[in-house]
Amino acid sequence: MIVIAALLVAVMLAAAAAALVFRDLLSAVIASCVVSLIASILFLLLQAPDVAMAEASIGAALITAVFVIAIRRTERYEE
Amino acid sequence: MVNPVLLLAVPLGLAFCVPLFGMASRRAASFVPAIAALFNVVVAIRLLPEAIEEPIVVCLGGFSAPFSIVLFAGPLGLLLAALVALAGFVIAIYAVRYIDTGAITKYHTLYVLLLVGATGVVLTGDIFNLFVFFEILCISSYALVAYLGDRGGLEASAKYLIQGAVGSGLLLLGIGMVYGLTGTLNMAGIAERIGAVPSVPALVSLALIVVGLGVEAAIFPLNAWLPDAHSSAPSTISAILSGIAIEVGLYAVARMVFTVFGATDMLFFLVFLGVLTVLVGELCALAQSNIKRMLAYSSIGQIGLILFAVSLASSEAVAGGLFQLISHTLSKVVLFLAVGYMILRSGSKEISSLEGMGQQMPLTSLAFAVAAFSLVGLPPFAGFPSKFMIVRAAVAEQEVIFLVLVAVVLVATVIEGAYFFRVVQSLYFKRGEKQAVRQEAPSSALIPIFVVVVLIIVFGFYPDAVVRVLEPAASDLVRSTDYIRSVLG
Amino acid sequence: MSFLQDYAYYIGAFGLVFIGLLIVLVQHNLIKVIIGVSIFDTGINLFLIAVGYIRNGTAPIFSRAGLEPGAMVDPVPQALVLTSIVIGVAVLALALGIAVRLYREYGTLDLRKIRELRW
Amino acid sequence: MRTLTSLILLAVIAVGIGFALTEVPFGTPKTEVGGYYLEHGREETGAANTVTSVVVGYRAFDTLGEVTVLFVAALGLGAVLAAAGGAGARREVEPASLVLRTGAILLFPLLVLFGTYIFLHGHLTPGGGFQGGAVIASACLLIYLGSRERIISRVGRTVTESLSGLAFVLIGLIGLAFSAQFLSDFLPKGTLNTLFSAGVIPLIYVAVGFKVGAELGGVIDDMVKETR
Repeated sequence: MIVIAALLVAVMLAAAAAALVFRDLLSAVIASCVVSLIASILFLLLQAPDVAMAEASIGAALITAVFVIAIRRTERYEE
Repeated sequence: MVNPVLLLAVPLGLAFCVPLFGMASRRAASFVPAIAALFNVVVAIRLLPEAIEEPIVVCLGGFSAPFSIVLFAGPLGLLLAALVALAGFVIAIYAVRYIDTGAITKYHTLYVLLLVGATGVVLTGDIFNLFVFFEILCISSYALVAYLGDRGGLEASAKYLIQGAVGSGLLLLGIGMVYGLTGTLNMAGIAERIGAVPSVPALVSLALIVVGLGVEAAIFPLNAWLPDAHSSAPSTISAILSGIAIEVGLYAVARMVFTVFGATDMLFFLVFLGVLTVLVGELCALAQSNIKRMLAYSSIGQIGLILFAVSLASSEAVAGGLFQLISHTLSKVVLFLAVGYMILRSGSKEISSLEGMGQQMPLTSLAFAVAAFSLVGLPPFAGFPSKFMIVRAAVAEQEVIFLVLVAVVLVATVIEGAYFFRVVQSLYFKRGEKQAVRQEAPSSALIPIFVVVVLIIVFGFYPDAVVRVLEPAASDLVRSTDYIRSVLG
Repeated sequence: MSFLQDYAYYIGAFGLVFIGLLIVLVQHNLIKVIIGVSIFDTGINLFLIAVGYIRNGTAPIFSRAGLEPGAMVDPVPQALVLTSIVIGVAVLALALGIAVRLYREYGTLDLRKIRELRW
Repeated sequence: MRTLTSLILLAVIAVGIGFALTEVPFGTPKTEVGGYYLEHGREETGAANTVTSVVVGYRAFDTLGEVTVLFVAALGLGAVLAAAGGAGARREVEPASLVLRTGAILLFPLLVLFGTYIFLHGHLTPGGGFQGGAVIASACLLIYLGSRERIISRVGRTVTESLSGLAFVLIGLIGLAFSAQFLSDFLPKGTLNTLFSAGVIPLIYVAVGFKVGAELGGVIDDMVKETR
C-alpha cells in the first residue's frame, strides 16, 4: 500500500513541478488538475472519503473548468 | 440576557436578505447595513457592563466547552465589536448616497458581510472559527477594493488577494500544526496545553500564524498591499479597511501571542517590529502627494504604534494601545469620509488640488482638521490622552532601550504632524488657482462625520469614560489564566 | 521502507506547499500565480488530513456493525479540510474573475507590466 | 535574483517546519477531541457519519461561516464583473454538436438527482451538502457546454441563494429559541443509519446543498457570460 502511495506522491509532485515550468497556461492548469486528482486518491488512502469526494468534484473538476474559461477569456501563452 | 451570538446571527441573516430587498427596491437594500450595524451597537453596548463583571461564554450548538465552538464575549471582544458596529453604522449612513455606481445591492451585501467577519474575529474563542471569519473579512475586502472596476482598484485588489491568500494559507498551516501538537482547536484549550509542547514546534506554529494574520494586520514587511488597496478603493471602503480591518487583524495577532501562546519571549521582537512599522509608515506618508495614499501610509504608522504599545505588555501600556486603536479608528473614519467628498468635488486625489477647500467646503474641512489634530495627538482631542498613556507606560518600564524607542516614536509623531499640517495648511491658507465653486458635502455625509467628530472631542475631554472599560479589556488580553478559567471552568 | 511509511504523505504535502509558494514568488503571469495558490492550498489540505490519520485506521463512518471508534481516523481534520477546500475555491474563483477584468483593462497578465500604482 | 531570494526564504521555512514536524509524528493518535466525537457523536447528534456530525453538528457554526465565504466570493465575482457594465466584445459561438446537446439534456436531470441524493444521505454515507452542491453545479456547467446559451435564471439563483442562507440562520435561531443554544438540535434523533435520523443535520445539509449549488453554478455562469 505504502509503495502505491509513494508512487502517487512522486507523480503528484512531478505534476506540480510541471505546472511550474509549463509556459502554456492550459497545460499548467491540466497539471494542477492532475495534482488535485491524485491528492483526492491520497485522501481516500488516508481514510477520508468525504474529503476525497469534495476534492475530486470541487478541487479537480469545477475549479479547472473555471480556470479554462478564464484562460479562454484572456491568453493561453505566457509572455 | 441577550445572547452574544445575535451579534453575528442577525447581521448575517440580514445580509442574506439584502439581495431579496434589492430585487424589490435598490433603495431599501442600501439601508440594511445601517440597520444591522445599529442593532450591533445597541446589543454590544448593552452587554458590555455584564461582560466587565464576568465574561460571557457561549457554547454554540449546546455541546460542552472544548467540543463545541465557543464565543468568548469578554470586555475586549465586546468593546471591539461595539467599535466595529459604530464605525460600520456611520460609514453605512454615508454610503447610502455616496455609492451610486456599479452593482449597488452587491456592495451593500458585501459590506454587511465584512462587518460580520470583523465581529466574528473579535468574538470567537475557537482558532479555526477565527480562520473562517477572517476569510469572510478578507474576501469581502478583496471584492470591495475592486468594486469601482477601474485599473487601480483591480490591480490593488489582485495584489491584495494574492498576498492575502498566501497569508491565510500559512495561517491554516499553523492551525493544523497546533492541532497536531495540542489536539484541540479551542483557544483556551490550546493555551492550557501549549506549555507542555516543546518550544521549537510551538514557536514555528506561532510564527506561521502571526505571519498569516500579519498580512491583514499590515505589520511591517507584510504590508506591501495596503497603500495600493486603501488608496484605490471607494472612500467608504478605505475608511472601513483603515479603521476596522487592520485593527481586527492586529487584535487577532495580540490574542494569539498573549492569550493563546503566552509567548512572552517573542514580545521584544514585536516591540521592535512595531517601532520599525511606525518609522516606515510615517516616512512614506511624508513623501506622498496623493492624499489617500498619505492616509494609508499613516494607517501603517498608527498600527505600528499600537503594536508597539500592546507588545510592552504592562497593563497600562496595553490599555494605552487599545485607546490609541479606538482614537485611530474614529479619526481615520472621519478623514477618509471627509476626503471622499473633497475628491469627488475637486476631481483629483492630489493634495495640491485641495487648496482653498477651507472656504468652499468649510464643514468637511473642519472635520478633517479635527481628526488630523486628534491623530497627531494634540489636546483636547481623543488622540492626546491615548498617546500620552502609551508614552507614560513606556517610560515606566525604566529601561534605556524603551526610552530610545519612545524617542523614535515621538520623532515619528513629529513627522506625522508635519504632513498633516501641510494638508491642513493647503486646505485653509492657500488660495486655489482655479476659482471653481465647489459645493459643500450633502448632509447625509456631514451628519455621520460630525457624530464621530463629537465623539473624538468627548473622548478627548473625558478620557475616563473609555479608560474605565479599557482596563478590564487589557487584562482580558494579557491574563491568559483567567481566560482559560472562564472558558473551561 | 519505514522512512517512506513515516514521511511519504508529509513529503507530498510539503512538496506541494513549497512548489506552490515557489510559483507564487517567481512567476510573473497572474493566472500562473493563481495556479500556484491552488497547488499551495492542496498541499495544506493534504497535510491536515495526514495529521489526523491513524495507522490501519478506518474511515470515521459507522456504516456497518462491529466498527470500533478507537480504530477510526480523526474526523476533525476532515471536517476542517472540507471547509478549507470550499474556502480555497471561493478565493480562486474571485481571483480568476479579477484576472479576467485586469486582462481587459491592461491587455496583459504580466504582473511586471501591471504596475500603475507604484510611486 | 528574485528566484534566489525566494529559494532562500523557502529553505528557512522548510527548516522550521521540519523541526516542528518531529513533534507531529505521522499515523499516531494525537487528539482527544476527535476521540470524543467518535465515541459520543452517534448518540449526541444521531449521524452515522462522524465527519458529518462534526461538520454540521459540533462545528455547524464553521459551516455557516463557510457558506458565507462562498456567498461572499460569488457576490464579489458578480460585483467585479458587473463593474465592466457589459462592455466586453460579443463573440460568435458555434452551436454544440447534436451528440453533446442531447447528452447534456439527458444527463442534466440525472446529475441533479445524484447531487440531491448525495446531500440527502450526508449523515449516512460519505458526502454531504458541499459535494452534492458541487455535483449540481457541474450539471450547470454541462448545460453551458451543451446549449451554449444562458438558461440559469438570475432571479431564481438570487432567491435560492438568499433563502437557503436564511434557512440555515433560521434553523440556528429556532435552536436558540426552543433549545439550549444557537444551532442546537431541536428535533428527535431517530434511529441510527436511517434516512430520517440525526435531527436537524439533514435539514442543514439540504440548505447547504442548495446554497453551494446555487453559488458555484452562479460562479460558472458569471464567468461564462462575462464576454457574451
